[in-house]
Amino acid sequence: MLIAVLVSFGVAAVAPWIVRVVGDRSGWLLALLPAGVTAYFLTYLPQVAAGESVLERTAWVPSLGVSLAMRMDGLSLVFALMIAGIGTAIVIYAGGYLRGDRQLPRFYLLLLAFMAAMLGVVLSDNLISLFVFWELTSVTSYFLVGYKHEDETSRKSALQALLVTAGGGLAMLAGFLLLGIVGGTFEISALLSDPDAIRQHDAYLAILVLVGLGALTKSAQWPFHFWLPNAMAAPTPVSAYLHSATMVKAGVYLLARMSPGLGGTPAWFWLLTTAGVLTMIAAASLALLQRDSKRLLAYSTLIALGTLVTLIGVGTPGAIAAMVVFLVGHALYKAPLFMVAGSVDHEAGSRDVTALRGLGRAMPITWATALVAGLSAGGLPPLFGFVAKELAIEGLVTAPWLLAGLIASSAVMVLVVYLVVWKPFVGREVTAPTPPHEAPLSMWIGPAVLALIGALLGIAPWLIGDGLMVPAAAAVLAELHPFQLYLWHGVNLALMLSVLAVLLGGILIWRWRGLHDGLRARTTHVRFGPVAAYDATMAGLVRFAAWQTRVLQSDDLRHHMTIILGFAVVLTGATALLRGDLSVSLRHETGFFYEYIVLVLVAAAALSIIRARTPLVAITALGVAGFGIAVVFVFFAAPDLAITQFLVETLIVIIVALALIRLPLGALRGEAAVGVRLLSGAIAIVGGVLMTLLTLAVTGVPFDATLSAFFEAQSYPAAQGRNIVNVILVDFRAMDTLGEIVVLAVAAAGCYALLRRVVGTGGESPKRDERAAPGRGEGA
Amino acid sequence: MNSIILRTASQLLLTILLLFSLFLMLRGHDLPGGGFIGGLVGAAAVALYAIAFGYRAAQAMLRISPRMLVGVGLLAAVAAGFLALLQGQAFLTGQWWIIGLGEGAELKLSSPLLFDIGVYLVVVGTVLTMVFALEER
Amino acid sequence: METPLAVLVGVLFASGLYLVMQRNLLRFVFGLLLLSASVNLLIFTAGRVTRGTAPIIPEGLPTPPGDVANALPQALVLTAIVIGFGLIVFAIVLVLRTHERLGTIDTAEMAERLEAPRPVATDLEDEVPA
Amino acid sequence: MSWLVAAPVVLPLLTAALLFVLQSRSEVQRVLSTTSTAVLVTLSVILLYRVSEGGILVAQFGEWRAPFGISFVADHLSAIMVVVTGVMAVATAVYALRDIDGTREELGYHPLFHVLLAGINGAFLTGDLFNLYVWFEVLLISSFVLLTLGNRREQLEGGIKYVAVNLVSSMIFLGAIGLVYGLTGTLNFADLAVRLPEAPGGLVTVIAMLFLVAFGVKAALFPLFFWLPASYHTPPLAIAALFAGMLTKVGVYALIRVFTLLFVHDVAYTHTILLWISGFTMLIGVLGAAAQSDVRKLLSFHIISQIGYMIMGLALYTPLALLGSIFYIVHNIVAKANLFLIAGIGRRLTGSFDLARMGGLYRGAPFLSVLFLISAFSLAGFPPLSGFWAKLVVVLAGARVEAWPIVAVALLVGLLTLYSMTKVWQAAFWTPLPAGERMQERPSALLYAPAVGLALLTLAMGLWSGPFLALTEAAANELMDPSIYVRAVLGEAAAAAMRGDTP
Repeated sequence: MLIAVLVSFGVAAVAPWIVRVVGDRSGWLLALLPAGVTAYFLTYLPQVAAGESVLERTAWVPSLGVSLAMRMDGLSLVFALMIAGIGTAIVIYAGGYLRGDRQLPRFYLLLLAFMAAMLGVVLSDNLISLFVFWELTSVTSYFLVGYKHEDETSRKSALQALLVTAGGGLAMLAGFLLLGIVGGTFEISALLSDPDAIRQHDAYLAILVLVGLGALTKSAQWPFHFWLPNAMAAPTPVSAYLHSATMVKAGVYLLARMSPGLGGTPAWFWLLTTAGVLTMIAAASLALLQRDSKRLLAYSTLIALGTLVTLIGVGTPGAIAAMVVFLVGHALYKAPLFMVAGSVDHEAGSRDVTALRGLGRAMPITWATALVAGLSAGGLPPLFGFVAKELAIEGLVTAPWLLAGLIASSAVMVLVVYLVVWKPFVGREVTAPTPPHEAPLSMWIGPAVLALIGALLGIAPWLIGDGLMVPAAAAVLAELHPFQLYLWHGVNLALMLSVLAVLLGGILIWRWRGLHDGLRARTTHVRFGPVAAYDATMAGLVRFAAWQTRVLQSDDLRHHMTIILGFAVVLTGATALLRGDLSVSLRHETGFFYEYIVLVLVAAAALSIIRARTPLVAITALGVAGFGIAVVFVFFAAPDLAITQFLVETLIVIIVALALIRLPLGALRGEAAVGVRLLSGAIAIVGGVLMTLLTLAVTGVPFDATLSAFFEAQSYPAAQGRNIVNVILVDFRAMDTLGEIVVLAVAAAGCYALLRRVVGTGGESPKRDERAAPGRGEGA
Repeated sequence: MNSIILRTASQLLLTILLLFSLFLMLRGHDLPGGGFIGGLVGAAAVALYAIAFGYRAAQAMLRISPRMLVGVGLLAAVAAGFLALLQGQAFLTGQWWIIGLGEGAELKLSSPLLFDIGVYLVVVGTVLTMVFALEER
Repeated sequence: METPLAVLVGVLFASGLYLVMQRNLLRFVFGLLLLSASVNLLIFTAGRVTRGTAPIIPEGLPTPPGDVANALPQALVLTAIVIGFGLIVFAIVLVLRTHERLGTIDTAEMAERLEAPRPVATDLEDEVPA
Repeated sequence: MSWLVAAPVVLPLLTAALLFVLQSRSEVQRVLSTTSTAVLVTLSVILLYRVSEGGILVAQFGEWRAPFGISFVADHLSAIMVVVTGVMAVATAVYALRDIDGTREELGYHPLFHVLLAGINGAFLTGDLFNLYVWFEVLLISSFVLLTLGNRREQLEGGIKYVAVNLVSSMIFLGAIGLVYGLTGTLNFADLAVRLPEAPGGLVTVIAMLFLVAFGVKAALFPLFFWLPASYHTPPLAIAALFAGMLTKVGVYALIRVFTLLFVHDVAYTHTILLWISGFTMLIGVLGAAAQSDVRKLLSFHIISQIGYMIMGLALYTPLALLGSIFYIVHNIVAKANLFLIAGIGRRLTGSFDLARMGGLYRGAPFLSVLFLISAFSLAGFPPLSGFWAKLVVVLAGARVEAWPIVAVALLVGLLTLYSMTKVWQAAFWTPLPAGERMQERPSALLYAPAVGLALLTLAMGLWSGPFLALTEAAANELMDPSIYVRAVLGEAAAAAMRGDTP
């Protein structure tokens, strides 16, 4: 199974070259990949029908418990066949739809990569590798939605889809990690084999919510539904494939997959059914506002997704059976409907259902396809959609309020079908922005075949019943519950409710125009709800980011320095109070009078630099302090140090003086406000006191002189030197000295580079940036 | 500073100070001094010359650019470390060649000495580079 | 003698800290010099101080005859002084150069000067468009 | 094998010395400089191989045994960091062949570059606290000069901030070293690891905070990071990329070193502080990025944000967390530096770094787009790229010890990172160029080559993360048991004493 995924990725990677070589007909050639993959997965059918599941293990990152294990059971097979099968139709269709498009090579790369990733999602038996493929579908979706990237709406929609699904994905990852920790493994089959360990764990609710967030965002459940209609900015093949048949069902897949482990609890029931029903209702209401055929279909997809999630939430054998059948039914009619809408857009120039009329004559095959798929979508016999809906109604009879939601949204479904497959096609007079004509073969063959399969399965649902649907439901339920699929159930409650839905749909069709215009007029100024929340979050994020950057990122070095030193002082001081025992015992010191004089002199010099108003005073004070320290070194038997300090101090005074000649007089002016000075002063004083206390505390501890004793003992015998300090510098610790002279060398190079009178041309030739004010200021 | 006295004095001082700086460096292993202190004094000698005659004259007198001195000094110091590698010892291990000069006098050549010479050259080069660069403006 | 030295370390450190938090870059440089002096003195003090003999072995003896000053902190401080010298001279030259190119050494004004279309320049050749 | 441990420092130093001498000969400089980086990376890889085969390697300079002389210690962490430095050296050296102009070469770009490498590697390898200070200063001064090389006004303005903040932090660092020395009488890391536990614990904790501040500034932690976004966007991209990749990581490395080897006596306090800091660092960094419109500044803020993840790994202080931290460092260096290199190419094509003025790169430079995507999505933590594993491990480590708030922050910041990366993508790649602008000349292959190499490395670390994780795991295990380090440097007796074994 992994091989199918990898081969698909491989073909995706070379697809751009294939397209360049083969040209316009490359769609047909590339369709061999999904077709072949479909055939490959069909070979698993006998085993799966026999109730077996096939496990394949491949190591990836064993140290983290991550493998590329793949498992094939009924649920995976249904999804894999849908992904590859519909993929075949889509790849062919896209060849016609995007004929001659400059970006077609990239498009195929992304589309096939998406297919591979999606296969990975439904086959993975490891939570982490599932997540990897999951995120890959989000990324490929991002690029596909943003296909018309030069258009701002496309870019925004792509970003929205990515952020919503990736945000949910991250929550899901947290849930997965938790699940892995609770269950001790990331292998899904192992986790699901012991569901009670998960369900009875304290973290169960957290896991459910986190994993649920991932699934619900991906499957566009309320309140995260809004990204899906906006994703219709993508080219139609993408909408048909990712945003109706496959990717949006990844969330459904995940919930179904996890249902044996996470399902069966009240929390599960309430979370899923609430989300599902709210999605159905919200989508049904919002669909009334639409007249764009793709957006209409998008909202009807939302209704279907809501139905699926609700059914999983209910979780009874009947509901699950309905779920798997509805899943297939929906894929078989929704993908053709999208493609038909795309063909109409392509050949007649519009997706506005009110702007089109009488296309049926010019596009007979397209219309026929639309009708077959549409009747299935409307839940009318003898099509597979009817079978699916009957089952769904039966599955929900135990929960009347869920059933009510389903019936209401089914009615809207009927309206959508009318608007998409009937209204634009009927009539003698042709109304269309461009003269319509039939779509080319590549664009009708795929939808037509899918619609026909839907019709065939409607008449003979048993074809896939025992072989595929029952094992799929068994995978979700974790036990076998055989059921039979019939087109005709006899006159029962389900049928009557079904008729009711169609009647309600008829009323909606009859009153549509008034309802539509009225609702539109009333909702144009709505400023709340999930979309507004998303927009507000994004705007707020940017505003907050700008605000905090402005506050924290002043351009003034002094502010930086104050914050940094303030933090340092507070951190160290607080630690000293909380943890430290800076018990400083004052020791009896035997100092000489002249030593104290020098020390006081140095301190006074340092303090006078603060007070200095002219550079000359400051330099003088600096010199005094420096030479004073040299004298201190003399007092305490450090001749080398004293000489060095003396020489360096002299040089620094000279260099400062040389520099000062070039700085304006009164260069020390520019005092800050009193408050600022007080703050700096406080930080400085606390810092100084801390340093004194630390030095005292440290010197209060008995000194370990092992190192120095070694140097004294070895300096002459082993290193031939009598000046121990020098021996340390050039032998014992010569590496320090080597670094030290490197610092000097670079400092010299730096001064040279700074002072040379050359122009830094930059490696770049003059470009736009330089003509305006360079660099800064563009930031905030 | 065009005084002849200063010029003469600084020429004399230059020689004396340079010699003194070398002396400081060489004796550093046994008495206060060493490459750094010696280098500073040496640099001071040339800097004094530069103040008296201008930095161009000082540069001409040096014949080698101070930046080159820095490079050579660095090379010397690194090379001193490499000497030990030739003997199969760790980098920077001291190597000694003591040449007897008769009558108890001996000449101690060593890698630490070479290292210290490197330090000396880098210090002279560094200080002069800085001073010349500042003077140039 | 560690106690008074520790106090001096603190005074130098505090003065240095105060100065590096100033708008004037020249004051900043002075602050840096004081901080450097402070930590050098700190290392020196941390190695304990003695008034005894310098760490030099007299002629004819293999090791120092008695207690000598701790040589290691002296070597460390020497290295630190030299490194500090290099860094601070570079900083001074950088301040000088910044003054030439931006016309100010006031940290609060530097960013504005950058945005000014024409810098206050002392050497015109710098103003060839980069 | 001691020469091998010293080689990553000595080779660039020797190269730098030669380059100083050969300053006037530009062609020779270029050849020597590039060749040297190639040798450097080779030697580094051999070093890592030796370490992974035979354990920690130690060099005692001057043959003075520890703790009396200076030791260089190559454990897994050090060796990994040295290899990454080598890789970055080659990448930026090749890029620089087209990116660095003649003037900057004449001002000493090549020797400075190698001094910087020596400083970085010295900091990674040294086993001595004071020597660490020395290498820190070596890398700082060379970075100062490289940053301001060319004297453009924004370079000087940014340079002042960078220099000022880093110099002050160096002073704090040096003071802290003095205190540690006064307390223990030693400077050798291994020796300190043995002796510090005997010192008064409270005092040690206070000193540890000084190290936290000093290294925190270099690592650009919150709230010490201001110098970074103020300066990193000013130098040429070859320099900025090396800075962005390596310099802050030296600070992170130092934090990891001291907070696993030296200051582990009061983990409940010290590492909790680190955890808080890591959370704020992640958050503030990424929010800063969201507010930027200059690509280089945006990327600079990201550096800060991602440092947060590395520190989070350290703060959690479990083997898995440290593994994550180290893997994160390696991944981040490669991906982040590459983004800088790619931004440089993008600038050559579009003539700007400003997102509002860039555009059309997806159409005009598809290959560059792929390179960008690999690095950007890796940074955003998208699977299966290297950043995903890095983030996964850190987050998993947090989840294992039930540190939920930081896990939540880490995941949220991941989303915000994605947002700001797509911001660049949407503006520079998807949006068409502003009207009237045309794509500029085709950049040289020498600019593309390093970007391709680093992108491939990012891919490899994602798809074959196993071996990389194994190496970092070995590093993490060493860090969690300081006695391994002590045994390698001081011998079995000291290690046994440290573990409290009675001989």
